[in-house]
Order: sequence, then structure tokens, then C-alpha cells
Amino acid sequence: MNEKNILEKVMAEFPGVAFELIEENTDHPYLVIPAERTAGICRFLRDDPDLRLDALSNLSSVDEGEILTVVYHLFSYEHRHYSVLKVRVPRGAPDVPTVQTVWPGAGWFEREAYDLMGINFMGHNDLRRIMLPDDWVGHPLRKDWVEQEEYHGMGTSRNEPMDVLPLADAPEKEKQSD
Amino acid sequence: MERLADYIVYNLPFLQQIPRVIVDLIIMLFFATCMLLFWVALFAGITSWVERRVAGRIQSRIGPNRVGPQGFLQWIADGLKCFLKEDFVPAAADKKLFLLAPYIVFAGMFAVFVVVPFGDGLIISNLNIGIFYVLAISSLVVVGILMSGWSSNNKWSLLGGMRSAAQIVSYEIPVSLAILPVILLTGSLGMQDIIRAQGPYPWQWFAFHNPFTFIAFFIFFIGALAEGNRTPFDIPEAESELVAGYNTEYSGMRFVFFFFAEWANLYIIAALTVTLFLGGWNTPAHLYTNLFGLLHRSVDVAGTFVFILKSLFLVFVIIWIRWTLPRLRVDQMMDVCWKYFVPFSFANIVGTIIWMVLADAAPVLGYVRYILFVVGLMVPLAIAMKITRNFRLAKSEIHLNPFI
Amino acid sequence: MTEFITEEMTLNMGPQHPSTHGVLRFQLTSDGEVIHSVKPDVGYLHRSIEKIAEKVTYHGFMPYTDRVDYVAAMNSNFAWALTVEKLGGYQVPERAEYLRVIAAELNRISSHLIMLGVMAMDIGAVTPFPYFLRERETINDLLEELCGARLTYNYIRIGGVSSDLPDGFRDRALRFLDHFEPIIDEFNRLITYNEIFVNRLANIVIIPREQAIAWALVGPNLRASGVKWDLRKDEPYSIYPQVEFDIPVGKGEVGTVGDCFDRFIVRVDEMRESSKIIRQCLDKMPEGEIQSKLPRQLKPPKGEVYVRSESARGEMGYYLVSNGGLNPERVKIRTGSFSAMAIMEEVSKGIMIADMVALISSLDVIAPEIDR
Amino acid sequence: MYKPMSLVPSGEPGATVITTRVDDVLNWGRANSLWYMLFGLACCAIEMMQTGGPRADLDRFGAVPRPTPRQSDLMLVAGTLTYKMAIRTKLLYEQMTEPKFVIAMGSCATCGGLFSPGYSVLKGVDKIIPVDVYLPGCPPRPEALTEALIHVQRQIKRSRPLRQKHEDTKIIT
Repeated sequence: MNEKNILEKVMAEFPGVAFELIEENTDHPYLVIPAERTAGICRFLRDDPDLRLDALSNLSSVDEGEILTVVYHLFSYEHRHYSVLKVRVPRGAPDVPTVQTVWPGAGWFEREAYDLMGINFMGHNDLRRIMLPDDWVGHPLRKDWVEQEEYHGMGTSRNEPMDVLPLADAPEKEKQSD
Repeated sequence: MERLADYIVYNLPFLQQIPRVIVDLIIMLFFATCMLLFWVALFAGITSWVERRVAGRIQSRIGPNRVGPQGFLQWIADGLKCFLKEDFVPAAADKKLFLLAPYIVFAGMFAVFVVVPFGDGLIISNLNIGIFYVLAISSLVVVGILMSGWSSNNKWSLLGGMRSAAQIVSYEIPVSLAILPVILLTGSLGMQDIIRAQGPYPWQWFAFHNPFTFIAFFIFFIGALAEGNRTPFDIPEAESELVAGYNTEYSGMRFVFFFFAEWANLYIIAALTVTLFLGGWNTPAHLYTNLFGLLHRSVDVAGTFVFILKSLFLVFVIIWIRWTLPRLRVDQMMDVCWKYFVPFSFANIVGTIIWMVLADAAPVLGYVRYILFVVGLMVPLAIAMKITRNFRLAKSEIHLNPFI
Repeated sequence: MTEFITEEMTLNMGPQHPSTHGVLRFQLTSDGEVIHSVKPDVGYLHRSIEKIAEKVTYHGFMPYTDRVDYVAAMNSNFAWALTVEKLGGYQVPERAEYLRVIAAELNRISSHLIMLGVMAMDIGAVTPFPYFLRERETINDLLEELCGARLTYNYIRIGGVSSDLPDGFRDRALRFLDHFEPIIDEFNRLITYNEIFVNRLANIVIIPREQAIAWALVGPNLRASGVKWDLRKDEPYSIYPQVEFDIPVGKGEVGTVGDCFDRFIVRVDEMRESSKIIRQCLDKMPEGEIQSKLPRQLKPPKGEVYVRSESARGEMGYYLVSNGGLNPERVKIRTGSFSAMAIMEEVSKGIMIADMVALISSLDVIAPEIDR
Repeated sequence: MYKPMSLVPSGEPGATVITTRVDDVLNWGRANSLWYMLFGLACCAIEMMQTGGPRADLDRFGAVPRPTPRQSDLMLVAGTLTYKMAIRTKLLYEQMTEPKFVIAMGSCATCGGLFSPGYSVLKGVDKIIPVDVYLPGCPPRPEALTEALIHVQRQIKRSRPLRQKHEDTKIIT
């Protein structure tokens, strides 16, 4: 069963849902699904005997300007096939249902996406920052993120060494003044 | 000691005005200090250097070789540095206990040296309860370790202290029970008596006396390793688990006390094993001193030499074990103690008693010791063969010269 | 008799702790020696590599991939090169493919050497670790001859490799392998089948097949749980289809399939297989170019790819989105250690502190791969 | 420039000689027993381990790893320091007992190095703790680390611990 067949099977299984199948500019054709149906579709992908996508290979998040995209790369160790899903959410309200209940391994991937991209996974049991300290401001992988001047009193920039070091003839002058 | 005090008082008349008890005390303290400084510290320090060099060689490294000839003064440099280091007490620690703990460990370990028989006459005090004294005084170490673990107010220290206490208290039992067959055979607790009861030749050692002492020898040696927190029982200070165990929060000189106690203990394990099971300072020459009374002193020196050599060889074995074996888990260590060692040691005692009765009836049994000696000889031979095979299979290069 | 009441204790393990390789932190709740729960805390080495990727060029990101997994940097290079080549459709000369595989497999051996040595050290046997460092030094020398660096190589380039084999490399590599293969046996005699070692690892923290898949474990950890899955074999890339090798899987040799010992022994066997691959590659290597002609400023077409390859710690996947410009739009790196760390919380209930140490090192997590 | 200062008034040279000698002996002890903290941050940690390993063998210089900061004299900041870790590193440094020395190993610890463009990386460990020796390289070779250790030893041998007033010790800013 190739990747397109899988996605078509999903589309047939959920008739009333607004899917979007995209094959251009990508190595794996993918299906854009509405955010609110994520958990159900994922559960179907995992449990259907023909699909059995039992592993979440990767979960990424992409900042595409007005929308944030969550990408699920799924893999089946039984049938050895891939499938890619995407969920697009508006930047203002990036709420996606968690798939932690489907693949327990998704928990940390979602925490990472929350931490760095600011996507809010609804229903996640432990949605905390994972990489950055708890008091960090903002989500740095967003394109519009601006770095703070300092963090806990530690400056976030370093001067050019040539600006800091005295010029080569400066000590000479000091000696003369002594 | 008494004679020495008499001699000093006799030669220095002004001492006669001071009460004799005080003079004795001062002289005792003076000699104890000398003993600590020049003898025990020397042993602990040199053992530490030996350990690092041997470990280096085992790991195909070199080990310390910059300070003094072949890095021999490394232990002095370490001691000096630790002496200069800040003596730190954590703010939340139980200060009194924290400060006291290293001394207790130190005292417990070093007091054992009082009864270590280095030679025929070379023993600080030939107590008539010698071995019992060792068991009693070395228990102080548990108290010290537990105090240090508790008072540091650090959870890793606490875990280390608890593990150590559980371990030492448990292994005290098989170790003591393994000593009992020897005491039964000797009929005395004194260290020199135990050594004199063994003959000069290897097959007359207690380790080969009968099958039960043969087993007791191994139980004692392994149990003593556990009591000394040596691998494979080094779980109280397991570096990868408990940071540094009970001495995590110690720095400077106080840490050195733990440090020195550890290596002094290493030597004590070896010395006790040699005393109890491997013939002590006995040499074949001791048989003939009575014939030609002239050689008396030189034979004594030879005996001391043999004793130190034997114990240093055991120290080497312990270091070898330390850098080869992995570490047991806490529950496994307890299993070994309570399920195997304790029952076996009890059986040993009963067995030894029966053996003694039987041996009186049937002197033929005396020849068993020759068989056991051959069996005992097989152990190092088997190890040597294994090593040779390993060299052959791994096509290793051999560098015999230890001086780099 | 009144009930003996105990209280839970919270222990903080790391970020500076001898057995947390690199900077990991665990918050343990334990009742004495028995752990009730573990909360891993990562991010102490989060170096914002994914953000930097958006600021640098495709070629310029290569040195950063070294630092994604510094223990097996070559494999990480390899993965990035494969990703960009797939996105842009760039060709790689055949000789370069062989060179890549040789370098990557040498690096896989040296990575496993670190892992096995550290694991032995965590169990308490210190000596195997220096032995393995000694062997690793030889591999470092070989790789240094090849590319001039000991640890972070930057050797594999997009569309080829940076330099050809130096003179006499083949002989030296073969001499090393001749020396190294008996060393693996020696290692087995020294530590692997040591009674204490086996008892410490057998039946400890068993991860069954289903759990391993559901938690997205990859690579040796997955294979130890009995899943015969290796990207080099099952989704072959580069010249792996042309070489013969086996995939070691956990067999439950001394305990149950998926215990710590299986995770250990799988890596020991993988070193043998890697050695086999290197020998074949050295024999089969053709003459020719080592770098295809590519523009200095790479502009792959607009699009996205997700490419997985087998690193030393399991599959390393790069999800690359390109907007057709000089810099990538988004790079997401999926690494083996990340999911291995995630499972830790689940499987470590009720084990002892000493087992916890064995678990951490058996899963072979390293901090930069988790945090990136 | 070090000026010999006499303990005894009116410049008797003998006293100076004696204190200098004591200083030298103490320095000899301190320099030859630099226990470093077992504390690896990133890539450089692997090279640090290899330096302790068979070929370079830091143990020759009496330098052995200690797992706890209390007993260590030398902190090898081996690798990239993130803000999250920087707070802990500072704490670890404060937990070390005097006298203590710091080697900033690798470009990242020296100035942020390759990761300066990153948002979460501290640009140089000298922003939080004082550094005695900077060691460039990404990562530095074991030989370089050995050289850095020898540099620390030289610094120690130049110091005068008996004359050092308490206020002179390094103060963290």
C-alpha cells in the first residue's frame, strides 16, 4: 500500500471532513487535516489492520507566517510504510489536540513543539517547557521572536574582541605616562 | 612499653617527681604519635601510591610519575594540598557531628594497628584479646561513617552512610564467624599466639589446616573486602551512583582522614588475613633460632620482611580485584552475606570442632593439609593460565617494565 | 505491631552527576533505595541548533550537525548530506559513497566503544573504559588522517566528501581491524559475561516490543527489544545494499528480551558488523571522483523532505523545509536519544537507584542529541 | 613584579628566604595534586575523558577526577554553556572549596564559539565565573588540555599563598 493509497483510505473513512491531499514539493505526499479531528484520525491510522501506523517517527512544527503547522511523520513497523499528516492552526490560537493517548512517545515531541514553537496541545498531561528554563520569555523558533537583552543578569551578547582589547600601542603610552 | 617507660624515667631523674601515671600517659601519647606519623601514615600513603600506579598499569595508563622518583611523593603532595584546602562545613549540616566524624573513622581504623604483629617482638601491644580487640575497635568505623552520612545533610551522603552501615554490620557476622575456627584451633585470642600456632611452612598455615578453615579463609577475605568497602562491595561510595557516598560534602583535611583510613584499612585487611590464615611472620628460619641462638635478631628482621611482603602481595590482589570487577547491587550484596556466608561460616565452626575431635582419633587426617596446599596452589596457577590464554587470544603487547 | 511508616525522599540527580552522561537531570522520588518515580529534566545542553540552521547556508550547517551528536559526528554529517541531496536531487560519486560508509562505520564503532565503556564504568568496573578509550584513540587517529579532526569531523559534504584517502590508510585501517576484532572477544571475557555484570543487567528494566515501538524507540534500543529493523538494511541508502552484514537483535541471552543486557550485547555485536562492513568497503572501493560539481551557494528547490538514516544511536531524521533560498526555512532533527529519554519516566518505576544508573547508560542517551 | 617582603622588620634577608621556600613547598603540593571535577558539558567532555584515558593520562600530573565539587581544585568547563546550565555551573563553582581554578575548555566556554548565534547559549563562561586559563579549540586536543593543566600549575607555582590576604581571593562579580 503506497503512501497515497493510505491517505485516500483515510479520506474515504472520514467522509465529511475537509481534507487536503498535497503531493507537490514533497517527498512524501501528505494530508492536511483539521485540527479538531486529529486524535480520531490518528487513532484510526494506528488501529486499522491495513495501516497499523504504530510508531510516531517524528513530530515537527513549522512557522509559516500566519499559520503554524504541525507535521506528523508516521511509520508502520508491521507493513513498513510511511504516512505524513499536517495540521494547520492559526498563529493567534495554536490549539491542537494531543496524540499522546495514541502514541505515548508523542508526549515529549509535543512538549518540545510547545516549548520552541508555542503550539498548545490540548489534553496533554504534562505540557511544560522542556528545553528552556521555565521563566523563559517567548517561543524562540517562531520567526518573529526577539532575543532578550539579558537573562538572569547574564548578558546575551559578547563584544567583538577587537573592540574590547586595547590597541597594540596602548600599553606603550601608559608606560610613557608612568 | 612498661620497660621503656621505666628506662626513660630512670635516665631522666626530673620525671620522677611527676606522678608515674602521667609520665606513662605522655610517653604513650608520644610513641602513638610517632607511630601514626611515621609508620601508619607511611603505610596508608604508600598504599595509595601503589594503588594509583597499579591501577594505571592495569588500565594501560601510567599513573602519577611527576612528583619524586616514579611519582613516589604523590601522596605527600596530595596530603599537603588537602591540608591547605578550605575546610568547609555546609550551612545546614549538623556541625558537631560533621566535624567529629572523620576523626572517629580515623581512630577506629588506626587503633587496629596496635595489634598488627609485624614481627616476633614487633607488636605495639600483644593483647591477650588481640583479635577480639580488632573486631571491637574497627566497629567504630561504622559509627563514624554513619555520622558523616547523616550530618552532611546531603541525601547522597545519607544513602551512602546507610548503605555502609548496613553493609559493615552485616558482614561483621560472617567475618567474626570465619575467625572462630582459627581461634578454636589456637585456643587463644592473642595475635602472636595465632601466628605461633601455625608452622613456618605453607602447608602448616591455617588456611590449609583442614577443609573448613580453607573455606573460612575465603569467607574471611571476601567479607573483609566488604567491610572495607572495597570492590565488588564498594557500594557506599559508588561513584557512578552516589556521587562520592558518605564523604560527598567533605573537603580538605577532613576528607584526607577518610582517604587515609581507606588505604590504612586496605593494609589492615591484608595484614589480618596474613596473620590469621597465612602464617604471619613465620619463616623456616624461625625453627633454627633455638639451635643457634646467635641469629635471633636477624631472623626477626627476616620475619618482619616476610610479613610485610605477604601482606603487600594481598594488597596488590585487592587492588587487582578493585580494578577488574563490577559492583554488586545492594540487595545482591545482602543475599551473598545472609544466604551464603553466614550459614557456611556456622557449618565451618561445627566442622572444625568435629575435625579436631577426629584428628585426635585418627592422625591420618593430618595429611589432608598437603592435599589442600596443592589445591590452594592450583588457584594462582589457574589464574596464571587464564591470563596467558587471554594474552594469546587478544594478541596483546606486553610491557613488563613498570617504571615509565 | 504497628505498621512501619516510611517517607518518600526526593533526590536530585544531576545535572552534574557522574552517571548522567553530559548534563541530564533526574528528579527521583524514592523510598530509600527503591525509586517510585523519575522525572527527567533535559535542556541543559539546548544549543538552539535548529534556530541556527535557519540563519546559515546548507553547506554552512554541516559543522553544526557534528555537534548534534558529537560521539558519532560522522553519522550525523551523513544524515544531513543525505537530506539535502534528496531535496536538491544532487548526485554523489560512487567513491565518495564508499568513503562515507567507511568513515561512518568507523565512527559507529568509536561511539559504541564509548557507550559500552561508560556502561561498564557505571556498573562499577572501571577498567574496560580506558581499554576502550585506547581503541578509540586509534580510530580517532584514522579519522584524523582522513579529515583532520578527532571528534567533530565535518568530513561528509553535500555531494561528496572533503578529502580522499591518504596513502596507506587502507593498510592501517585493516591493521586496526585485525587488532580490534580479538579485542571485542577479550572485552566479552573481561566484562560482558562476568557473573556480577550479568546479574546486574539481566532482567533489569525490560522494554517489550510493543512498548518500544509505541514510545518510538529506535536503533539499537529497538533492536534489543526484538524488532529486526535497521535502516541500513530495510530502507537502504548509500552503498549499504552492496555490502553484507547482519542485524543483531536482542535474544534474551541471559534474561528476557529487551532487558539491559540485551541493549548492551546488541551494541557489542554491532561493532563486529561494522568492522565487517569496513572490510568490504575497503576491498570494493572504486577509483574516481570524491565530490560532484555543485555550486558554492546551494539553492535547493522549494519543498520539504524527511530523511532518516541509521546513526549510532538509532535513526536520525532530518525534516527539512526549503523555501528555495540560500538558507533552510526549517530544520527539525529527530534523534534517537530524545525518545529514549522520554521512555525513562515510564519504565523506571520500582527499580533501585543502582538499576537506574544501568538504565541510563543502557539506553545510551547523550545530552546534545536530546537537547540539540 | 613580585617584591620580596620580609616578615622580620628592617629587611633581614634570611626571613624572606624562609617564607619563600615554604611557599614553594606548598605550591609544589598544590600544583601536583590538581583534582579536577568530573563535569562534562558537551563535545569537549569526550576529549576530556580521552585526556584522562590511556594516551594522554592526566593522572601523571596527579590530576584525578573527583565527582564532588567539594574535593576538587580545578573546574574544567568542557563545552557549551547554556543559560539553564550556567546557573548551575555558577552554583557548582561556589560549592568548590578554595583554592580553586577554572579552565575554559573549548571555544564555546571561551566565547560562545560556534554557537554564538544561538539564543540559549551563554557567550563565554567568564561572564559568570573567573577563568584562569582559556583553551581554544573545537574541541581542543588532549595535548592542548594537558598544556592548559601545565599552565595552571605554572600559575600556582608563581602564586604566594602565605602572603595572600583573604580579600585578595577572587570575588565573583
